[in-house]
Amino acid sequence: MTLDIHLKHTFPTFSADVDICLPTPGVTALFGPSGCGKSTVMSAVSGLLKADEVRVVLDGVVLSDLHPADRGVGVVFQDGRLFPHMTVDSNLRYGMKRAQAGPVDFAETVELLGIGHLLDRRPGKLSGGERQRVAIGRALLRQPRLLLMDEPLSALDAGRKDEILPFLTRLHDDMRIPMLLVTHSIDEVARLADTLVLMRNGSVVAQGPVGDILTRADLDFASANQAGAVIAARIVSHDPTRGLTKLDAGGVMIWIPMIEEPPSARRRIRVPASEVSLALDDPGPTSADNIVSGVVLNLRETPDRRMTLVEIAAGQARLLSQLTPDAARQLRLEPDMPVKALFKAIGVQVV
Amino acid sequence: MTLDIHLKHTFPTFSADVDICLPTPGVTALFGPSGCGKSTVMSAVSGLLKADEVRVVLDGVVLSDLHPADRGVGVVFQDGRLFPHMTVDSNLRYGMKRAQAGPVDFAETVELLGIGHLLDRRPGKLSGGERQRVAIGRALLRQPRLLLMDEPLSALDAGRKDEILPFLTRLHDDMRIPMLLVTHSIDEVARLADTLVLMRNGSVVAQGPVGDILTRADLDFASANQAGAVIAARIVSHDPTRGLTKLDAGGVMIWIPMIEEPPSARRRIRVPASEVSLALDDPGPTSADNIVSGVVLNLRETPDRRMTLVEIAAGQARLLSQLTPDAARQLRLEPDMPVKALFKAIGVQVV
Amino acid sequence: MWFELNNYEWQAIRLSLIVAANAVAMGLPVAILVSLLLRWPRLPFRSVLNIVVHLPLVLPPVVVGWMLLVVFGVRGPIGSLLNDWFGIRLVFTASGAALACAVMTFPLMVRAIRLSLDSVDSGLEDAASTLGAKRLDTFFTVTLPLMAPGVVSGAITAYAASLGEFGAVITFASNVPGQTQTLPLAIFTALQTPGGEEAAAKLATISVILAVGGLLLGEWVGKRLRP
Amino acid sequence: MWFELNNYEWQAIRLSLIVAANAVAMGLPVAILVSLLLRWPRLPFRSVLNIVVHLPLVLPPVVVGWMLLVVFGVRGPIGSLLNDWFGIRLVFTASGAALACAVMTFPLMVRAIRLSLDSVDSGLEDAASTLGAKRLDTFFTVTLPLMAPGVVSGAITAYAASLGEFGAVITFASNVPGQTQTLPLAIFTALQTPGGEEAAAKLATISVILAVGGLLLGEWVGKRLRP
Amino acid sequence: QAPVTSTQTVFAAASMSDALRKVNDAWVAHGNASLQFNFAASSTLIRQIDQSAKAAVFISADERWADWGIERGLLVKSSRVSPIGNRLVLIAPNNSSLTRLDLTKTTDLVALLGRNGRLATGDPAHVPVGRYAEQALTWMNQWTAINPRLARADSVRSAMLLVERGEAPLGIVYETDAAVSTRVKIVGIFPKESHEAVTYPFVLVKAQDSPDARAVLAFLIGPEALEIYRSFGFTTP
Ligand SMILES: Nc1ncnc2c1ncn2[C@@H]1O[C@H](COP(=O)(O)OP(=O)(O)OP(=O)(O)O)[C@@H](O)[C@H]1O
Ligand SMILES: Nc1ncnc2c1ncn2[C@@H]1O[C@H](COP(=O)(O)OP(=O)(O)OP(=O)(O)O)[C@@H](O)[C@H]1O
Ligand code: MOO
Ligand SMILES: [Mg+2]
Ligand SMILES: [Mg+2]
Repeated sequence: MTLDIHLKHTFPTFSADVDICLPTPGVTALFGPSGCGKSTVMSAVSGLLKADEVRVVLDGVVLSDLHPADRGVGVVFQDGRLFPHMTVDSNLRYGMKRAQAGPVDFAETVELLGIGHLLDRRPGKLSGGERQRVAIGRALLRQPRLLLMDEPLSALDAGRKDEILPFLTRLHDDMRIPMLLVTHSIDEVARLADTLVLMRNGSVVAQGPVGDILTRADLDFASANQAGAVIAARIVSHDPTRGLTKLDAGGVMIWIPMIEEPPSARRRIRVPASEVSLALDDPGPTSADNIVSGVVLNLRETPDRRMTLVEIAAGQARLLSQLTPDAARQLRLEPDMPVKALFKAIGVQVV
Repeated sequence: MTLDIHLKHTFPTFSADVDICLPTPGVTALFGPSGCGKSTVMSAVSGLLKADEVRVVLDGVVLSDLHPADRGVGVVFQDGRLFPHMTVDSNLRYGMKRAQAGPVDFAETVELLGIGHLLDRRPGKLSGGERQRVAIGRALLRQPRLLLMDEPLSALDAGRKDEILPFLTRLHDDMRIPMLLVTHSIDEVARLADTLVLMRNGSVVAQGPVGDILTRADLDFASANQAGAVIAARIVSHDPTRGLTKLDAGGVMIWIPMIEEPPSARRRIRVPASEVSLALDDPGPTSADNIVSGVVLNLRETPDRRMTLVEIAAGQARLLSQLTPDAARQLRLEPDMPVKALFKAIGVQVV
Repeated sequence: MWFELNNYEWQAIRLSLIVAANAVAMGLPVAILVSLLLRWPRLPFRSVLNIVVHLPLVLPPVVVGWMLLVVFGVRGPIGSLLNDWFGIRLVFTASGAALACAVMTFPLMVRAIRLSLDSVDSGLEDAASTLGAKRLDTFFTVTLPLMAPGVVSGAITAYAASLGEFGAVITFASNVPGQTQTLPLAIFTALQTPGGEEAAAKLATISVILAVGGLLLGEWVGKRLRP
Repeated sequence: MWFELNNYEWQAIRLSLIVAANAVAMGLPVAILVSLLLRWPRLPFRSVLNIVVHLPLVLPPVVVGWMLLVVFGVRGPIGSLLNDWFGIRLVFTASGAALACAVMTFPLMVRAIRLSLDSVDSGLEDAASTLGAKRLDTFFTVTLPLMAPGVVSGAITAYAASLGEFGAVITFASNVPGQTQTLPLAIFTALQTPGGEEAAAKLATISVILAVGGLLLGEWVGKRLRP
Repeated sequence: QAPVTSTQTVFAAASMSDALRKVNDAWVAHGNASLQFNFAASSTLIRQIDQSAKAAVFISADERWADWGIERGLLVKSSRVSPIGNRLVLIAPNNSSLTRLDLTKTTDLVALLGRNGRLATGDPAHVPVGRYAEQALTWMNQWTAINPRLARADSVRSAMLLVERGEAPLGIVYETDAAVSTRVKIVGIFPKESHEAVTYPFVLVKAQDSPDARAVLAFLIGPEALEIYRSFGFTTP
């Protein structure tokens, strides 16, 4: 099943021409510099932008033929748009009342977003982050069949983000609600998104699975210290004394800090390229909990020649390591050379 | 010289009681969860909040006795507040026209913020990030003697941030404009701030130099993967063939990707604790450009027991490394033990 | 006593209140509807509608009364229909006085409402539609509450102006004590009589008191409505 | 020809335009000032001012004309001062007609302006002050432009209503052809004359045309002002 | 007599405006400076004179306001004349089935009104035509019966409009007004004795008394002017 977006629209000094085909259910991140047209795409999907040419198809339903109210799309707007004349409670319930009963629970959402104490207040008396959380809640409680979120977490602190992200992941995993997410944080992309759409200047530069796009050195991610490998893994066992969990990532055993999941549960992990050091021999006692033997697949130097990105095959998994071109030379790295990839358990992100 | 802020204010369901003393000129980051009172502090300093009790003294001048218009404070509001009836150009020039000539140059600021093509447009026709950049420009061009910025970069992509941050640093270094910055990004804190004020629930939990606060394991930073060492360094030499620059960081030589600064220029660097691996012996050929010998100063396990933060003395410098408690046990780390700290050149941030 | 009122004067007070309230009740829904129509830029004959709305403001009240008589009189196009189908006659009745006041104050209501309507952020209406609200639903839950200050202000202005409306009422509904003699008509009658100044002053004072009541109510409602 | 106008009628048109323009020019600055005063919640005698502002709306126009005559007449408290000190006489002059129109339309202006003023985001005024703008500066560069829709709407309403203002003008300024006989007064005079309906209709049409010109101008300005 | 070169102002009942403009043309033709008029309701005019408006001559549609002005010492009592008059008539819409009838004490107007019909005339409380109508109806002993059935208009023209539009089956107006309307017919003329004579008093204003003002008044009531009034349908003795 897919979400297809075809959009052509021209503003006086900007034109968007976008064709996107996304797998559903899944989380897609729209990523790109300010002013590249991300919000424009969102408006077109929600039906609020009367675009010159637009066709949006979700799992066979031609959304663009429907009135915005009938699309069943929950939107978190970049500029909030809470109803100023209603309490937080009424804001939250506005969409809920108009939707069929659905999987998103009022009490749970309020609890999770930490807005229970705000229910009686008007949006005018909220802090920036509080407003943003209410906006997220309003869109979720609308029981959407598609969720559009324009930088939903930008005003939130890391702690709050860490609480909300798993909730969004669960919406995706358990309730199979597809999401389109605009974000500037590669961390959010890695933790939430399956698919990444990279935009620039009104068009799509690249789209595909997050893992593929993030490891592409021709895109900006590498230089922005954002490259990394995303790997599907299965929990093998827990070691409570060491406080670690062992994962099987395509035949490679990887240790991560202990997580509360039953063995053989499947999780995705992300190993940032910056976390991975390479060594030729076994390095002796070190703080790297993971020492993975692999083979150099290829080396790519970034255009600015400040960094070399090395792709390593280890079992079925691919790892990425970023190092200075000098270090690559010192190690005389070349394709097919066996190497050890060293990284710490706490450097691995479970997404 | 200092910026002193004393504030007591009560909203129906929230009260702030804050005493902050900050060195000037310098950049101070206000950090804390959503709704903890950061914007409230900003409003009080700018004079817009008629607080119950407020006293703000900047370098001996009692700002709180002055009308907001006379305080010479440039403000980037969390909610933008661009004048909707003026073009971007008029918005930018609004404060400039009313201020004495100052060091911030119009053309340069516009260029740097990438808003040259927007000058004739009204704010209503800008994207979210474009609006935010105009708001930053407006506050800077006001030639402030104190700059207050409430999440100024939250809607910007990494590339744009990377351009703006050094400009802000320069304002601070060259023009000695003190800044108070609200941000949720520890990266921005590390790159920009000298002083960190950590707030929670209307009060200040901790305040002090960024290096000190970020390395304190009792605060949330460590667990949020945000700990790191900030070290003052001097450029020793460049090695163009290797593409590296050698720094003297308190007697320890550290390699970083080459930067364009004359030798003996002083820069601050940040070595994130996540970047630093520890080994007991020399690890043999590895991608770590920096192998620094030091002595374990202390080990602190975070309250959630997921991470151990190790402080290492190397020359006059302090490095931080984060590892799993298990790795610490395996290495039998204990105070005064000699260790090797390994980290890549590209893992070092020049701030 | 200065403030003793005779029967006709009591009736005038009662009638004025009824007429003003009915004028607002009649005019307001239509004014809201017309404001919404005028907001729609591609409305056919938009400028014609706009002009018609403003006529009562521009023309001397007597002319408006005259035109009402032509349209709503028993021989008029609308008046004859009302008379034939429902047996409703407006001329010489309190309903007619209310109609005259509604028409005279209509432009004031529309202006106030449009002013508020223009300041409603259409982004919020958009947000409502993504939350599943259709056009009417959005109107009643978002647009109307947000434009409420204009609606209230328009209603209060219309109420106050109805309390002072003279020319159109006397021309259309004539001056029948107890039926169409509202306060301004009574005041005018008193003024036209040699030595009637004192009675006029008394009635004018009452008129002001009634209006102040309305104004205070309006301010109070307006304050409660502000987000 | 139907549209031939005699000398008096041309004069009435010219005079109506001058009177309406002067009424707006006189009333508008004061209306803006009063609106700002009324916005300030701790103003002493705020409600008294509010009531005074609304009086012309509530009272029958003739009463307002009568009160003007008493206050601004050569024997009145203000009129005698103006007469003694500056030799200005308002009664029976075009300036007097303009004053009457200004007073009658004053509440309409204030209401429109306050409505817009209430929707001005005070956060923007705050922003201006952090950018170094003092109170007056902020007012002229931020508040006034943002409340401009209300000011324009108020001005246009006042202009249109001035074109139709009858009772107060004829009472205070009298009905002197060429001097104070504005269009509504000419219409009235025509209507009072046996067989004058046609002349009245002609003048009413002209009145509407003049008003439409103002309305269009107002819409145009309003559209240009909207951000 | 030497021409009057000063500007003289005449305050006159609005219903006189057309006739007086004609008279002014004649006045100017004699080499005099054009008169200035102020046309309004008699009550408004006399109140303005009370507030020291500069009127030379006051022409009222109603003797009462002339009395009031004289009582207050605003007008020159000795100068008062009532050179023209009007007749009070009963009118009905053109399509009315009523035919011309003689109005006598026995004419049953209530019956003519039908079940719900109203009789339109000026408000007897302040409009002169209404007061004459009240007198006439009282003379006919029908005042108490008709009073609640009156449609009280603010001027004779508004009253006539109500009849023209068929809102009222009957109306009492002046002959001059009925004559110009094509949509009403005169059904009857009230006998002279049924009401005070409908007269228009012309009076000098005391504050502006001067030879020029007197010359104006003399012309306004002179034979040339009377001819003009007659041409507009006013009666002269
Ligand atoms: N006008 C107001 N009335 C009542 N409470 C308010 C008002 N403004 C803010 N608050 C409350 O005061 C607290 C602090 O608000 P403040 O805006 O300073 O938070 P903040 O630290 O800036 O948060 P954020 O990161 O979400 O912007 C919040 O709990 C908020 O709900
Ligand atoms: N109403 C409008 N009129 C004219 N240009 C517009 C309008 N709205 C947006 N634009 C322009 O279209 C482009 C895309 O805007 P859009 O809001 O989609 O950007 P974005 O990718 O969401 O950026 P950001 O990350 O800054 O929010 C921008 O260059 C913007 O200036
Ligand atoms: O003064 Mo009139 O002509 O009886 O209405
Ligand atoms: Mg956007
Ligand atoms: Mg805030």
